Amino acid sequence: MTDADHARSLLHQMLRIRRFEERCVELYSAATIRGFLHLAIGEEAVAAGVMATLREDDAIVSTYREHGHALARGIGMDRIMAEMLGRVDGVSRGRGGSMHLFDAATRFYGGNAIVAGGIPLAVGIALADRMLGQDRVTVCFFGDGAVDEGAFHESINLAALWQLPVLFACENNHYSMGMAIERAQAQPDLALKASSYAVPAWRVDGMDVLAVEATTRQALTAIRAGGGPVFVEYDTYRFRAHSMYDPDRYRDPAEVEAARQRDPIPALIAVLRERDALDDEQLAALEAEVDAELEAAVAFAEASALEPVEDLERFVMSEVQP
Amino acid sequence: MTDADHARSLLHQMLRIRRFEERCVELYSAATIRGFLHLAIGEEAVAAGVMATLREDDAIVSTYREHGHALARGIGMDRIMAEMLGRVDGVSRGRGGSMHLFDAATRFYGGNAIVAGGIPLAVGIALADRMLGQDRVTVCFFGDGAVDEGAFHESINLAALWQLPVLFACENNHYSMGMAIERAQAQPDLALKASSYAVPAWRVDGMDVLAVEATTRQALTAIRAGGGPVFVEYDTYRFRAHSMYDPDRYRDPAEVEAARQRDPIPALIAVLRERDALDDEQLAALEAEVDAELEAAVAFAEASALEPVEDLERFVMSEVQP
Amino acid sequence: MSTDEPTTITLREALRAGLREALQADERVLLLGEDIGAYGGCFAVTMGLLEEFGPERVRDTPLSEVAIVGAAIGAAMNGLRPIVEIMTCNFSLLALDQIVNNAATLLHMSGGQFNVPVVIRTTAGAGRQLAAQHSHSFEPTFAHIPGIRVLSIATHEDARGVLAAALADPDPVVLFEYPRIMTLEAAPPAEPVAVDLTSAAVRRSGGDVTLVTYGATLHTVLDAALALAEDGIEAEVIDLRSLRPLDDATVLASVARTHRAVVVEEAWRTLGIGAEVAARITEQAFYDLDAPVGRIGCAEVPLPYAEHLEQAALPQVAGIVEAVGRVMHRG
Amino acid sequence: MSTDEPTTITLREALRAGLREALQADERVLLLGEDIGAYGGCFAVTMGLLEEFGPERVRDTPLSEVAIVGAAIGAAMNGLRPIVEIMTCNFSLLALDQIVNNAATLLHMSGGQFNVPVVIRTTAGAGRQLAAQHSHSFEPTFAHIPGIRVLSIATHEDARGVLAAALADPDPVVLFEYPRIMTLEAAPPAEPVAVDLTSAAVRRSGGDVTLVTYGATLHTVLDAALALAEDGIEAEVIDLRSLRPLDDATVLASVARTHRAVVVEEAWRTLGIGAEVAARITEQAFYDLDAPVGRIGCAEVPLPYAEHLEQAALPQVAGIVEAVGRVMHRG
Ligand SMILES: Cc1ncc(C[n+]2csc(CCOP(=O)(O)OP(=O)(O)O)c2C)c(N)n1
Ligand SMILES: Cc1ncc(C[n+]2csc(CCOP(=O)(O)OP(=O)(O)O)c2C)c(N)n1
Ligand SMILES: [Mg+2]
Ligand SMILES: [Mg+2]
Repeated sequence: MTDADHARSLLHQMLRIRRFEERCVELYSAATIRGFLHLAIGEEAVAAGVMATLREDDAIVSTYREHGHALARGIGMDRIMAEMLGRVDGVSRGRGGSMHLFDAATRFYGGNAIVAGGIPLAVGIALADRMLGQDRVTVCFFGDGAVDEGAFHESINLAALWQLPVLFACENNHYSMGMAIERAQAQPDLALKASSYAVPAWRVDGMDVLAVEATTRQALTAIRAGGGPVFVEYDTYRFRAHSMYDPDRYRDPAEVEAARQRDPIPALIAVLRERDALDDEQLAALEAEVDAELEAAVAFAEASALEPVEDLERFVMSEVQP
Repeated sequence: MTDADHARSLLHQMLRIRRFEERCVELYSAATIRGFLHLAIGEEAVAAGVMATLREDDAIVSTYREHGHALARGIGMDRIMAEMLGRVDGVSRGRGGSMHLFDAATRFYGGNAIVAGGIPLAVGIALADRMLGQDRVTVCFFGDGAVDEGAFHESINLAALWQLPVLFACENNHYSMGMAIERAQAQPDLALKASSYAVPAWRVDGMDVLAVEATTRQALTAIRAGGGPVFVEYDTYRFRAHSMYDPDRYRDPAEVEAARQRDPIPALIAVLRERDALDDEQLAALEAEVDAELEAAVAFAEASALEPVEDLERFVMSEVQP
Repeated sequence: MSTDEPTTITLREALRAGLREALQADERVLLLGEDIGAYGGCFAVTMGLLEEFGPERVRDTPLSEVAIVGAAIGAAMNGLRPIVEIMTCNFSLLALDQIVNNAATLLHMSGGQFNVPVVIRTTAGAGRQLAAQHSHSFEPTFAHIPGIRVLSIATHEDARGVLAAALADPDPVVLFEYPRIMTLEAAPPAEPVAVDLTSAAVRRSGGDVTLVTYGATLHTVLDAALALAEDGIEAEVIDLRSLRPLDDATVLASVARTHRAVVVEEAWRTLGIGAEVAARITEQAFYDLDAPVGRIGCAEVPLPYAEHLEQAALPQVAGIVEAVGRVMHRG
Repeated sequence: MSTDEPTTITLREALRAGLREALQADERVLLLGEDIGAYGGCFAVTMGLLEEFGPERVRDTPLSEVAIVGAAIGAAMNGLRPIVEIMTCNFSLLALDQIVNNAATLLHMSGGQFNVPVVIRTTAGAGRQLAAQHSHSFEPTFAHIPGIRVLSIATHEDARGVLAAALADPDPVVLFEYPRIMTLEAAPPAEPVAVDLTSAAVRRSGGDVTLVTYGATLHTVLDAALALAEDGIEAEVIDLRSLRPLDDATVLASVARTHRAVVVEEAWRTLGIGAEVAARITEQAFYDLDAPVGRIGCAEVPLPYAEHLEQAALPQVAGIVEAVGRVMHRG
């Protein structure tokens, strides 16, 4: 694959995520999707860039804002959409919904909806890989708000102490719900916190997918070489409210507008055009491909059955007992 | 009070603590004191030095290793000893024991036996002082091990964010039970952690009571001036095991022996002698005074009654209801 | 305002009115919690209070459940009357150590010296397809702990009045609110009604069977009582309100007349409030009972997202009617 | 070794033997927890295992209950069989979020994809004058949670054998051990006995009354049974062992014969295991019962340091005998 091909594949990923989430908004308005819905519109470069660096056998731990991670990881859009609709063919049989996409096949250890609740899991997953002699890496996504939680601190210390292969992937979109990071952190420079655990800490423009990818690749190389965990802060921004419930009263519209100027999708398109690597036809073809995938995904989801009510109590405990 | 008088009073405090705890060992062997017993022998300079800087209306939050803090704060040795014996005249009516000395009169908010469990309380106590317009400081004692806990991180961030008058007084005795700090912390330089919350962090020789006092005084001046919290690490060492249950198998006897050479009591005696501020007679008088106080305390405790069993359920809820 | 129709307000507004009145009544009251200020409260209960009372008294906090609850406890011990909000009881587990080992314990352990007049507001319950990490009901977990009061708020009157009583109480009070019923409308009482923190309330009178419940489920149970009435069965509906202490007397007085009881709740059935209520009724009114006390709780599963599964897990009118049928026929 | 007298070992040694056998039997087993290694274990259960199995498999951890338990859960999801120790259940509250919102939930929430074969060892119980932050019994709190198994270990046989069964189980298992009985001596079985994780055990047969208990309290109850026997009352003593799920069948089979039951436990009585057991007996054997089920629990106080107060708060032989008297006379 040439560089241009690769960059176009990143664009493709970002478009898949963007269009998927835009459709989710519609489906939410139609009450076809319910519950909480957290969109990563504006943050697609992080998902696309990070996932592009991973091996198939690496592991991912994510949050409730994880559609992009799941899609870029290669989980079928159809089964993700079925999950959004609560259907049995959904990745979690409809039991998880938007916040709890799981996929064992791609080692996607789930969207976790307790802020920082997934971080300790990532440490354990990496510990198992290490003890089982696997050179796999665990990528742990979390937001700037998760750094407020004790769980983050206990976990990064443990990972550093045991020199475990964890990428602490902090998606700093500058807000945890309505809290600007400056109001939540006495010292908003998050890299300093990682440093205080002797963990290398890097920051990268999370709106630049190529930079995200390059930095993450370096981090993974260091981790895979046995250097212990690395913390990467992806500087990003969510263009929409925290969730569909959020009136978004706490941000200056001008600030949001300014961030929109850094939209990762037009930014990558501009780069590609500059390099003569994307013409209108190619872009239209990409959009069409995404559209078709999305239509098929919605159709698949809507055609999928509901899990029989009799199965409600399945999987509280494992079905195969010793 | 002259400097020499003052230094002698610090010696007096340290002797009171040392002799009190030595007697506790005897009483524990005789099964007169029961439960857990954590001694601060070797760490007396921190308690004596810090308390010497406090105003009567400042507040203290402590740990289960708090006999020294309580004695140096000015809580009667007799009522502390009665508590050790589980008597109704004890500072906590015999309900707390060694780990839970409380005294509202001196604003001693207790020994807390959940590691780091008292730290959030200290933040709240300081918040109340601030909001009620009091220029009082809350001193929060905790060990190096408490820095492992998420509660520490959440609390220091909150105190820094709200610029509250808290002295984070870290008694770094280099072990949490059997864990050497280098085995518990990926980055054992604890000051870096405080810095990552934009909290000024100082370190002082915790075996030198005069240094402890001087550094703490500076910290308190900064805090009282409205500068927000300060973190002080007192570098100290416990000469005895973690508790009476601890076989102490994890420390090199040579390391313990080396620390004993830094015993804060002989160290201060040497300084005073060098300055010609302590002769044998004065020292003997001090020891005699402490002995007398201790004998009286034990007698008081032994003469104290047990709380009537009928009162067991008192104070689960307050007695005065609205 | 004086019209013929009394204007209605939502239960959310009643809660907010209670908070506003508390802030107005006592300088020592402050609110703290995640997103209670700039965001307006995760369930919009605190909307507008930051603007009205300012950032000192309505404090947005970082996402630090341990520190927030612990700080509220400390502030309460030192002269303030903090009301701390934990968005949902699912997250309150993070702070349970502070609640059990500090708030509930300090008064006794200090020999009566340090009482903790903190109020902890949180939410419970399902029905909005939020899945397993946002839908559970931990009232039973809290009601097991000596040293705290635990209340559930199911009506406008309680929503409006409970805070004054909770703040006047010298000890920790945990209040459960219920997002599912926040939009219920009712005409407000002209003045906040004084709420007694310790007693259950009879929400409907009836002589045939006693239905005991609490929280949002009250409204399901009242619906069931209507359905039962159509079948000629008059159910007495008791809203426990106080889950610790439990008001045995009100429950037993009813059972003495009806001889039959069913407890309905949204918490998991095993070791739910229903277990305790059933045990107490049986202990104290064994020879009055015409049938063993019925219990309905949530199916013992982590609550799923899909609507049909979630609804199947929760107590419903049909199930309540059926359970009443069982205790009636057995009698 | 073959002498006439079988050599006895302590319950602590039986627990240690179980751990050693688990480490020997399966490479995937590892221990992690605070001070389990260099210190030798806060109750000396793990003494010597670091030396025997090395620091990779016997991992001392920082004081970070959330991270330790969460990491054990993650490791279990990824192929290891971790046994994580939380010194006492008082501190386990700090990790309750991880246990409830992750360990107990992930399998169901992932639609059956991710099971969590983690074993969580902790301790409960009082009687050693450790005061309120070190003496409580949170078995009821855990037994309320769907998605985990909860066991209490009261005998040498269980101490030795339970781990093999717990590790073979694909789901989270929480084991409660009891410091107060660690020094009990008994002759060990020649081989570890296979333990069934789900069933209660009849520890003494008798036809007059059923005494239901678990954990260290079993030994108090057995003493009470001896005292009752002197009065001519033969008590059947059931050790629940599994607190989730509860083995109703064994309890009901006994009550069907005795018509009377008393549940005794060290946890607080309100919403204790006794509430659930009493409710279940009553539901399923209402017409068999000659008296309401008796319940004895800890006095509802944070446990005090002073010995006489602590003992007054805990179940004692005299109180059990008295409670049996009540259910016998009422019958
Ligand atoms: C322990 C916990 N506290 C609070 C919440 C409610 N909550 C959900 S998302 C969120 C904001 C998290 O912010 P951040 O970590 O920055 O992630 P972002 O939403 O910005 O992606 C909060 C407070 C929760 N889910 N879990
Ligand atoms: C949350 C919690 N975890 C574990 C323990 C058991 N424990 C009691 S003291 C202690 C060591 C604490 O070390 P440190 O904070 O350095 O204080 P030190 O004992 O050295 O004074 C431990 C692990 C506890 N009491 N609370
Ligand atoms: Mg964020
Ligand atoms: Mg220490």
